[in-house]
Amino acid sequence: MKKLIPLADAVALIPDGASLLIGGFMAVGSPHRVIDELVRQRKRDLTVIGNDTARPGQGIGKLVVEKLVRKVITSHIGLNPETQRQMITGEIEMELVPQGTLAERIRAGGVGLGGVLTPTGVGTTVEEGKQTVEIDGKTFLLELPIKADFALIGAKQADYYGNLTYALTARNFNPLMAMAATTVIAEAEDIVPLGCIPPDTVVTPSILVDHVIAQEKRHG
Amino acid sequence: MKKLIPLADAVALIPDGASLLIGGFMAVGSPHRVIDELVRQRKRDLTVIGNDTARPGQGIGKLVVEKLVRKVITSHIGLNPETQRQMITGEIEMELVPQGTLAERIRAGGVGLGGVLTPTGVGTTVEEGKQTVEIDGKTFLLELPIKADFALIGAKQADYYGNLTYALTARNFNPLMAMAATTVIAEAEDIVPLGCIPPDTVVTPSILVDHVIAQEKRHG
Amino acid sequence: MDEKTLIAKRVALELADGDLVNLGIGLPTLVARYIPAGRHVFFQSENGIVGMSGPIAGAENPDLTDAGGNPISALPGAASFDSAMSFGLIRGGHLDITVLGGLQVDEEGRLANWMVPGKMVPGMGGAMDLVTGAKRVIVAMQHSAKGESKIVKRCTLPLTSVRRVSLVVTDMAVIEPTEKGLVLREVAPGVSVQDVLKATEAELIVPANVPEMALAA
Amino acid sequence: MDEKTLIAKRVALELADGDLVNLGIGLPTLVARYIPAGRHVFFQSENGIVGMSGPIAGAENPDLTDAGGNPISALPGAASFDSAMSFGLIRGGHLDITVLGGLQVDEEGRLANWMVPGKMVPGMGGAMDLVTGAKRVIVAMQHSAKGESKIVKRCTLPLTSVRRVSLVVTDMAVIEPTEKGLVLREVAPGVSVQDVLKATEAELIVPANVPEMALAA
Repeated sequence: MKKLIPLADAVALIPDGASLLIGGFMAVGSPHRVIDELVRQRKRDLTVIGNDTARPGQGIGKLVVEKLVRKVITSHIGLNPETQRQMITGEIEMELVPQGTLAERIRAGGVGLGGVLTPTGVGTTVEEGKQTVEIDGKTFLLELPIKADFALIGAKQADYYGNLTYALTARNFNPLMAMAATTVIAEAEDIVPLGCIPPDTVVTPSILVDHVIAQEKRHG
Repeated sequence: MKKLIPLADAVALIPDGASLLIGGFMAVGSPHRVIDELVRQRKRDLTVIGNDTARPGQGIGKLVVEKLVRKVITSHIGLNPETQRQMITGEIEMELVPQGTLAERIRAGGVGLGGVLTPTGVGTTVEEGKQTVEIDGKTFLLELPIKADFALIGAKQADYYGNLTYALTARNFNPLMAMAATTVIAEAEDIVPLGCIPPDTVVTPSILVDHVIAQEKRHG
Repeated sequence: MDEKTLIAKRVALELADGDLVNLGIGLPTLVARYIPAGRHVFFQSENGIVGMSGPIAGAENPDLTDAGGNPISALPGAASFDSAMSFGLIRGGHLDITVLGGLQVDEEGRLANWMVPGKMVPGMGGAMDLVTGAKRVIVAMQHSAKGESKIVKRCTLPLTSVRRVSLVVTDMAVIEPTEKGLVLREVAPGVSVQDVLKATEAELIVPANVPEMALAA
Repeated sequence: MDEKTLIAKRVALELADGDLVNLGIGLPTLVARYIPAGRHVFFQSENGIVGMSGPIAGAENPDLTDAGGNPISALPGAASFDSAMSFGLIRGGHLDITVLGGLQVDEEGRLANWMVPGKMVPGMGGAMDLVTGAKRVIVAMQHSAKGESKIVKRCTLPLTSVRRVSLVVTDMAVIEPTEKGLVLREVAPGVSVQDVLKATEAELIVPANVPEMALAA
């Protein structure tokens, strides 16, 4: 059970300027308590990698509104006008990545591949500045792996070792991100004894997870 | 339930000379009934892609012993002396692939990537004849995707649509192969009603599976 | 019938029994309502599920939404998965049809639908993967916006993909991009071929017979 | 104590609490028996499980085997997964230690262990990925075979990887490949430095103090 860590202590591990892979898709499956604590501890100059920046008061959107974010690597900011505003004013540096490419780049970082060869983006502005590779008469973009200092994971269940499960569409980028960071911090709705999650049901094996956020008292 | 098909009819779909992705690892998780039926129908000149060729009387090893195999793409044949013998005499053409590379090549075929950039095999005989790519000062081999005419899948459970689950180490290459073939035939220990496999527990979504082998009567 | 309903009812006819289909946010979502009886279509939401269905009031689940973050439900036989698998289905050629909105389609059949430089930069989300990977790409959009044709000679907005889309369904017409150019396949009820030509910037190839759109019930 | 047990007991000391470890088939498998008390080590089997343990008679399950196809068991907290994930753990740098058998290790610390041309072509299985990807690579092997040193100047057999392995543990010595060459770190009980040098084809760097191997209980 050594992995259980109080929320504040976990977030204290994250320095200003850190790069963060943050799970979630429009805030569904995001680690909400960790995000709130990032705001409370006012971590600054963050690089945030996530599918989207949700809405202004929601998930990753909270970090944007609080101006804690220096750079975003994401596929979609259409529902967060504040992110768009900060991008246009230059407060936030923005790298827009096709969603499937973002998923594969994070996966490649996590599984030790040198890059991703994808047909997506060929002939569009996404191709600019990138190497292309001809294979079997077809053109593919070489997209580079993504890794980060921390992965902040939102899970449904964790067991005492840190094995994780996810629920429905809250799974999204979480299992990929849990492979691609130096330090992995997971927040789970429930923490259950060893053996409660059968081996076949585990999605993220415990050996990938460094810290599980301890529950606050919530009985009664 | 349109996907349920009698064993003999499913195997009759496979022509001589077909390329087959066959799930399993030392015959654990292989589609045993389908393999037996391939032998019974004497399908010839097969190209078999699988982790290994098991032992002579076992799993893929049965196809080898019956001399139905023209070419094998695999990572390990050390426990099947008959495969080694046929390789040495030239009866079987052999492509040996590192196991992790084999998994990624099949996955790349299934998910539409142009290739795999792996550090595995650099500077060894595996590199021969392959393109290398320098990324960030490191060298990677460009390994090509693998697809096949058929994937023959061994599953634990299938539901009426063809959603699949696997058990423990019998999962291995099966879910990867189910993405990488023109036609996917799955054999399951049990077939259960829709809804018996919760969405989070499904490993291979039904839309990847073309045919599920019908059960034989086995009550009483 | 309003224009969006018309478009949705026409697109619905393209969806065959057993198809795996991804509907973009907005207009394309309407298509699900008009699937002809007896056809079972599997709907994917790219945030990680196959087998999604419309929301059920009172049964909303914070862990179950569409790609826009709105509540959905799921049918028996649904499967959920991570984003790499979701786009593996899309990029790997397992998705039969994607229905997407559009800003422009040009004479080469290329779609622009993800940004207006200097104005709107939502990001491409899953659109580039969908247009690149789906077996068939159907664009569902208004024929014109603010009096200007969205079917243009050459896209002035950044492309979503260089891949030629399969079909364009608007409130005025059904147009099929081909190697030879844009072919006018059908016209909407009450719309003439002349009306379509007048409202279209791009050159259209007009076959001898251009029937009226069939529509789902 | 036989030679294999000796090697296994020495290697066992390298495994730290919380480590993820992959043991090759054969000699390396013995290591699991000698993990010092109080250390919890997670064992991976590359066919798709973390948390494997030895077989339990009467509880064998045809769906639960090691990479050699032999029955194993699993501990509470085990996780199973597909081959892409399994090798993602290995190649991605998540595996702390791999313990592998060897045919040759040379002065550059390179391992050959997957084939003998013209004689034995088992295939590399997972060995190339393991040696390329693990944080630490420990080779556990006999010092000599048929009177010939397996610690050689330059591998004559095909390499498993160009990566320098971390440690070589034999029945005679513990040798650490470094940038400067092979350093003799420890000798087995009853074996002298001279004995090791005589039995070794490769040049060894011999520090002033070469202690006797410590061994797990």
